[in-house]
Amino acid sequence: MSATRRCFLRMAGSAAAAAATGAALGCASPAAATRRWAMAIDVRKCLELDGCRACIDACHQAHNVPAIPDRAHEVKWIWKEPFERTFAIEDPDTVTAALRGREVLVFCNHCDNPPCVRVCPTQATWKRDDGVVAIDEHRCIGCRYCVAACPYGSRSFNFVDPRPFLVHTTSEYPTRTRGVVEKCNLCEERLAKGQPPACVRACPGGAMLFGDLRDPDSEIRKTLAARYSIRRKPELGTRPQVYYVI
Amino acid sequence: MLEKALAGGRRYWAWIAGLAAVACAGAWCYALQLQTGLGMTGLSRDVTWGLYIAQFTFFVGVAASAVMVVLPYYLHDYKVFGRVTILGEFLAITSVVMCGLFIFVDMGQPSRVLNVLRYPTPWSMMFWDMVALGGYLILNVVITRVSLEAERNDTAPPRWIRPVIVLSIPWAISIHTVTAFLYNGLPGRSFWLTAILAPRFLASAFAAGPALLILLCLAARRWWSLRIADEAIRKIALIVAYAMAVHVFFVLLEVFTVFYSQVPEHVDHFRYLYAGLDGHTALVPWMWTSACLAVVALVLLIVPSTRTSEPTLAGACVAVFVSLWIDKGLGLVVGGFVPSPLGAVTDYVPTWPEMMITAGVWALGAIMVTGFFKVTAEVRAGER
Amino acid sequence: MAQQKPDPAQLAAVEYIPPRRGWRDPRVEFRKGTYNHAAARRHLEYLGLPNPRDWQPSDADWQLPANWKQIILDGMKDRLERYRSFRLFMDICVRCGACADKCHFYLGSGDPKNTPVLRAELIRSVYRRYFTAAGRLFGPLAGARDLTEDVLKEWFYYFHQCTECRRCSVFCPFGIDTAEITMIGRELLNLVGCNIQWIIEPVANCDRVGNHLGIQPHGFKDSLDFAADELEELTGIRVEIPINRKGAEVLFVVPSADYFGLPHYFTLLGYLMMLHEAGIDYTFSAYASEGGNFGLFASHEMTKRLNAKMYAEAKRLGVKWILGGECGHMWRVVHQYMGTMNGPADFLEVPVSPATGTRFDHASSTKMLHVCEFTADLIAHGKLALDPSRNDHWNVTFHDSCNPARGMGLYEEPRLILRRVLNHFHEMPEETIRERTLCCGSGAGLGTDENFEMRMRGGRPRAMAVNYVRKRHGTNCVACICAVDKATLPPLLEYWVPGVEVAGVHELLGNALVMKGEHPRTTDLRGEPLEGMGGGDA
Amino acid sequence: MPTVLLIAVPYVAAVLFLGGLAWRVWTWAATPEPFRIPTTTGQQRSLAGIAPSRVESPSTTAGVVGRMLLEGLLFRSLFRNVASGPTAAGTCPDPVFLERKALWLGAMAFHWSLLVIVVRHLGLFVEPIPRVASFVASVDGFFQVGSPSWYATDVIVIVALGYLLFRRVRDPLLRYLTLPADYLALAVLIAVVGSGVVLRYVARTDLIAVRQYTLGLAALAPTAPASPGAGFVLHLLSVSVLLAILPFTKMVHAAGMWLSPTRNQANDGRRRRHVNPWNAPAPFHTYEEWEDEFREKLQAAGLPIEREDGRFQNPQAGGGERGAPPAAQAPLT
Amino acid sequence: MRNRILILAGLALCLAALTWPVWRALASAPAPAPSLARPVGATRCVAPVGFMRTSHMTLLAEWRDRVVRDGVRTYTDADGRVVTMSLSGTCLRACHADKTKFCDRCHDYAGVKPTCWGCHVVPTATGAIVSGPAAPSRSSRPGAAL
Repeated sequence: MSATRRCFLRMAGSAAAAAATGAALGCASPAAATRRWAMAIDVRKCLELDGCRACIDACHQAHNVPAIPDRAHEVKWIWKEPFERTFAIEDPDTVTAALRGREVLVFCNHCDNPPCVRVCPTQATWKRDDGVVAIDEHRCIGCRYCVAACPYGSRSFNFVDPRPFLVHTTSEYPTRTRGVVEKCNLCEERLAKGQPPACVRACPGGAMLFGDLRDPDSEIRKTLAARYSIRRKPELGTRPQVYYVI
Repeated sequence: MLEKALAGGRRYWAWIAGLAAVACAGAWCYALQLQTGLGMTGLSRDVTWGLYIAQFTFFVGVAASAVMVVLPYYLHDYKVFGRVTILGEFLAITSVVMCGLFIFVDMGQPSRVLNVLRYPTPWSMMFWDMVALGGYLILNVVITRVSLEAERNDTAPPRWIRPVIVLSIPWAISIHTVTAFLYNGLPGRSFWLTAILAPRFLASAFAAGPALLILLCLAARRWWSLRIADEAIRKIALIVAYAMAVHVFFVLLEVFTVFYSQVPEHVDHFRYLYAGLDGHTALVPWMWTSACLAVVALVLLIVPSTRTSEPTLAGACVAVFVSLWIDKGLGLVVGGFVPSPLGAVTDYVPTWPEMMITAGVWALGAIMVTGFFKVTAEVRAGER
Repeated sequence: MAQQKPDPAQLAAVEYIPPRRGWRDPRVEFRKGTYNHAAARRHLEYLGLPNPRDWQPSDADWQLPANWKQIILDGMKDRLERYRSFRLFMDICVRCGACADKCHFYLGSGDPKNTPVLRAELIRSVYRRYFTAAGRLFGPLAGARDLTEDVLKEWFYYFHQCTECRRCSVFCPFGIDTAEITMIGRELLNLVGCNIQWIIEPVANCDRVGNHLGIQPHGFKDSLDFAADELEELTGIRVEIPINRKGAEVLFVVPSADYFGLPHYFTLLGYLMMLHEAGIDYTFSAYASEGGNFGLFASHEMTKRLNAKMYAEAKRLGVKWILGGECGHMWRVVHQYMGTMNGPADFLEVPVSPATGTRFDHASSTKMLHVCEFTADLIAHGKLALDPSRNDHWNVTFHDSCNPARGMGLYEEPRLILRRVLNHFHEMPEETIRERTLCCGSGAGLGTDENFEMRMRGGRPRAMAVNYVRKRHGTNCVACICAVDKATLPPLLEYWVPGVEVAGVHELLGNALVMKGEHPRTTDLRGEPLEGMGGGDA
Repeated sequence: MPTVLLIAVPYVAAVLFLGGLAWRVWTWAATPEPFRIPTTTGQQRSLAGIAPSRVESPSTTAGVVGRMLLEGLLFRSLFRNVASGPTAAGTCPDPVFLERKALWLGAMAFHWSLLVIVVRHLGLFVEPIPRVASFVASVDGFFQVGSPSWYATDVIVIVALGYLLFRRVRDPLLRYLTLPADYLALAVLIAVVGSGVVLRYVARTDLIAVRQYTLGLAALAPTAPASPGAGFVLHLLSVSVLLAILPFTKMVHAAGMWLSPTRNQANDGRRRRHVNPWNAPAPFHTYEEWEDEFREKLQAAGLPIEREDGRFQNPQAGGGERGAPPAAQAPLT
Repeated sequence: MRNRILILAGLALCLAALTWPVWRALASAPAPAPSLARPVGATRCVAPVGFMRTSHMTLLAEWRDRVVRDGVRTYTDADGRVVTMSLSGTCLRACHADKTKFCDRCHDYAGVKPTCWGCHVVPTATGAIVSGPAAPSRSSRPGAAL
């Protein structure tokens, strides 16, 4: 259903309240839906910045992601995982030395065919027209089915109230309440303002490429066309939209 | 009829009061969980479902198993089960209610659960599970009410109830199948990603549920002189024997597939459960207990003399129940989460409040089943 | 009064469809078989009751006093001020209808005015019209009705189709007891001389002679002597039956039907055997020779008047306590009215069983004990030798009589006795026993022949329950502890469930009781040979 | 005019409600209970070996309290309800009794919801908001649906009232015995609940102004809200009507049920003497009168008598004078 | 009569309970009505004050769904003004600088506990509690940085 139409329907639903006082609710045109956002990570560039956490910090600060010390209750949107685990490499010794034992960035793949969206019983998570796999934290019932469904471990559940664990709190973005699931939203709030994701902007080495796959002239398309890239667990058919340029 | 459950002797009320106390303790712990969140449980980022969902899964099986007494009676006119079908259905009602409660206590935002109804999502298996379980509950409430009333008045039940009962048979199969689909439709969880999951669920359900039913019947016979023919119990025992054998067979099929193919993603889960992985062995003793009990139960159930003698049968039923409870109520759910998609091995140990909440739901179920069986016993005692 | 009996199948075909015209229309048709004859002039005159005259309910003109309306309204006002039950029950009914299908008369007749709620509404509508602001202001909208002669006739008709059994009161969320309303309704009717013969005649008899049947002292003695002879023949033991003996420990009062009616009489034999066997020092009284109290069906005043004799006689004879026989409404009076009306019985002592030493504290104020309580205590203490096989020809069920059930709570005592004296005992469906017991349909003075159709209708639910156990267990005997039951259940059962007899609990006890020194029994108390009798559980 | 309406009406209603209730209860209390007439629904306390039913047939005050609490809080008697189904024609078919818990459930749902709603509204009249009111509101509003979110009791009370109306209209017998006043009670309740629901979820009003007004009402210094809106006026009026008529209609059962003698009396009629304040003397046929009349017959039968010779009293005053002796042929009862 | 005393005591207790709010109110000072802090900069709300008083929650729920689910972020009010649909950003920071003096006063008075603040962050008077990374320039297009 297009956003315009949904907006109209909802208008009709609230007509009684609105009509009572004559307040008319304005309805702006929706964001263009002709894009397909994707991300490409230049692994080598990233690895050059050994120990760099700029993207992680930028993201977690921008989105009020708590720093929970208890590993069991951790909430993270973007973080680093050993290369071999990320790509399920059986024998680390056969990996090129540049990658062996190193960590790569992982976060939500914003899959084209996201299992998490398929399983959600309330449509609290869904794939937007521009490819962003979004979560409506207001609707999430905390069943954690999506967490079980995600083959990448990208989703976090708020086992505890996250607020005491916030280092910095920004009022630009809400925190979450306990009992809901969250993950990377591809900075959709920034995209709406025409800004790139916070991590991309924060990366000092330009290792993260963000762009529209439908735009043949976009840098990401050119890069992916020019260089070899891999994706996580492509065999599962989820069609991740985060590409690792080797 | 219901008021029959409200009149009883001192021992009856002591038993109910004891259960109520456990239920209250559970409710108290739940109030605590409501305030502090699921962080109070042993669940973690890697093992996001634990005891609650495992109990849910197990009791869906118990609920579905009513079909094992309903089907022979209504489709094959197997008269001996005439007096136990209603008990099976009561057990099913209780189990479904317990399932609902287990789901409820597992919610991160329980106050929003009605969103499932407000935004029905046909592509989510959880939505269908709700439909299946809700429908099964309604079916069984209607069936037991009408049947027991007819029994009490010694009249023939109305004719429209028969198609309803027949409908409840495939419905029972469906609830556990859909529950299996909850798990085996997930691409990243190789432990569950196997088509045999649904049959395996059904086999274990048809062993564990009737085993529980036998135990309850034996108890009701002793305490309330509820008349249940030996033959009926022997036939249910036979069902348990076959179902248990099939279950073990299915597990072995899995073991072969996994270990012969040696696909690491598949092997790791089994290794974690039965041998431990990366030094994590929390579930190993449990799983071997389950396996041993399964073997013991199978032997006791296959040998005719031990199957027909009451004490050994009771023992076998306890063994079946405990074995499958461990297998499904612990191993299946936790085993699917460990190792995680990123290869992390995280042990899951339920916390005390979590176990208390679980015990509370069990206690509520026990109260329900006690009440239902008492009502049935009293209605039948009225016949004299 | 042998009338053409209606066909059972016809009576059983009840339509439960309310009539077209609303219930506020008071017209009733006094159809033969559904109402009772008016009380004879001479009885009213003897009792000093108002407006004695010769009339019948079917008359168009009831010869009411000129100021009848004022009398009724004054009477209502007086009773509203004296009975909280009456006033409260007038005020708080919500017409939820839970009582409707609990009334055996509604079940048997399908007449909506036989539902407890509408039966009360008959009088409640008049209450609203004359005693509440809403009724005065809004009339019919508030459910009010003018008091007219038709309304009075309607009262007469429907308040004599209520056996005051209190079954509705069990199910009413507020405990509204139609018996209370019926009692007041009948009292009001009495004020203008509208009484029925079947109630007033026994009342007059009882007042003057000492018992409902009007059996004079010598007849009473003959009857008891005859019983002693019967027992001697039956058991070889001569029992003493003292009458009016001063200084006895216990005064024994039974309903008068017990020494003249059948099958009541066998119950009397049972009592006598039990009292002899337990060695009780007791006496009958020819003056207080009635346990029952038809005054209860006329008015509270009459209840008290008849009941007073028991204490007066107990005092005169100098007994320590009183033992009462198997009777229904007698026990309503003894348990719930006697102490209040004619107590305190401080000249008596708390009953103590001489045989077992049990002190019956639950009767510590009234000092009167139910014979089933007494016998149950004997049996519980093993004081009676019993041979239940002598009752093997009986396959028995127990009918809880309304008054001991719902006005006393006497459930287990008779059952304790029955279980020990019978081998074949089966309960009727649970919705029809104990506090939910169904009335025989003839209580509260309605057991007349002219009322036959209504009796059969009212008793049908009970008969159906008997039929249930008869079909399933081969029940051939209904045991009960009520004189009205013993009189009216036999015709009821013969009508609906032929082949089922009625017996008192103490008759069955008498059969099973092994008396010291008795010669072998060849027959039961009824004279039926014991050997070769069939029956029993198959 | 609206000011008068908003200020006078609730006070008049409150006075009618409280005064009416007090007057009704006083009338009942002033009327004596002449006899102890509990309806016994369980075994009496008699022999040591027979377990008494302590609540259903209470012999102690504690038992009575238990019985009344069961009645008042859980509608014990209504819980017994069964439908008698001897409708099949034929000489004597089986008795059939069908479980009917719907009325009980409907009544429980309605009354308890109403209580919860009343407690919730307490916050409007008391400053600071009582903890019980906010606690009840938080439990009632646990499930979040809509904005503002629906209270569970709002839904339950509507369904329950709908059911109570539906059964009255559907069942022919019930329809037959229902009075216009019964529909009035339901209509007023539906108006109260309906207007309340509309006020909260559809045509909302300024809650702050309302609370100022209600707190003013409680403080006996009310000021009418400036623009209360039709929804609020309707709600206020319907509540006022409900309060005003409650003591004068069947709804007074709320108070009356606690006084019901068949329920609140102990079944100890033979254990303790119940005193009837107006216990009027009833002249009865005394032994002396009786012996005077039957002396010869007593002597002939050899029964002991008090006076072998002569009479107790002047024949003129004797009971036998009252009328002709009734015939001695009578029914066997 | 004991019975009568009991009933009248019960009646008195009931009447006392029913009129408790009156006693309570008479015994304590009247509660002042909440006075709201007027917005500093803005002069008009996005909807009439009457509507906002009674129905701001529906407007906010509307905004929420539009932003979160439809990706629509701006709102045009009846006067044609376009505002960003944001509780923290628009309602609070732009207009009603102090939540405690605006939202809380009425909500506390009426005993309404909205769930908004479980997630949405209340800006302090200076803006944010602690500001995050410096806001990027508005001119950059997504991907332009790459």
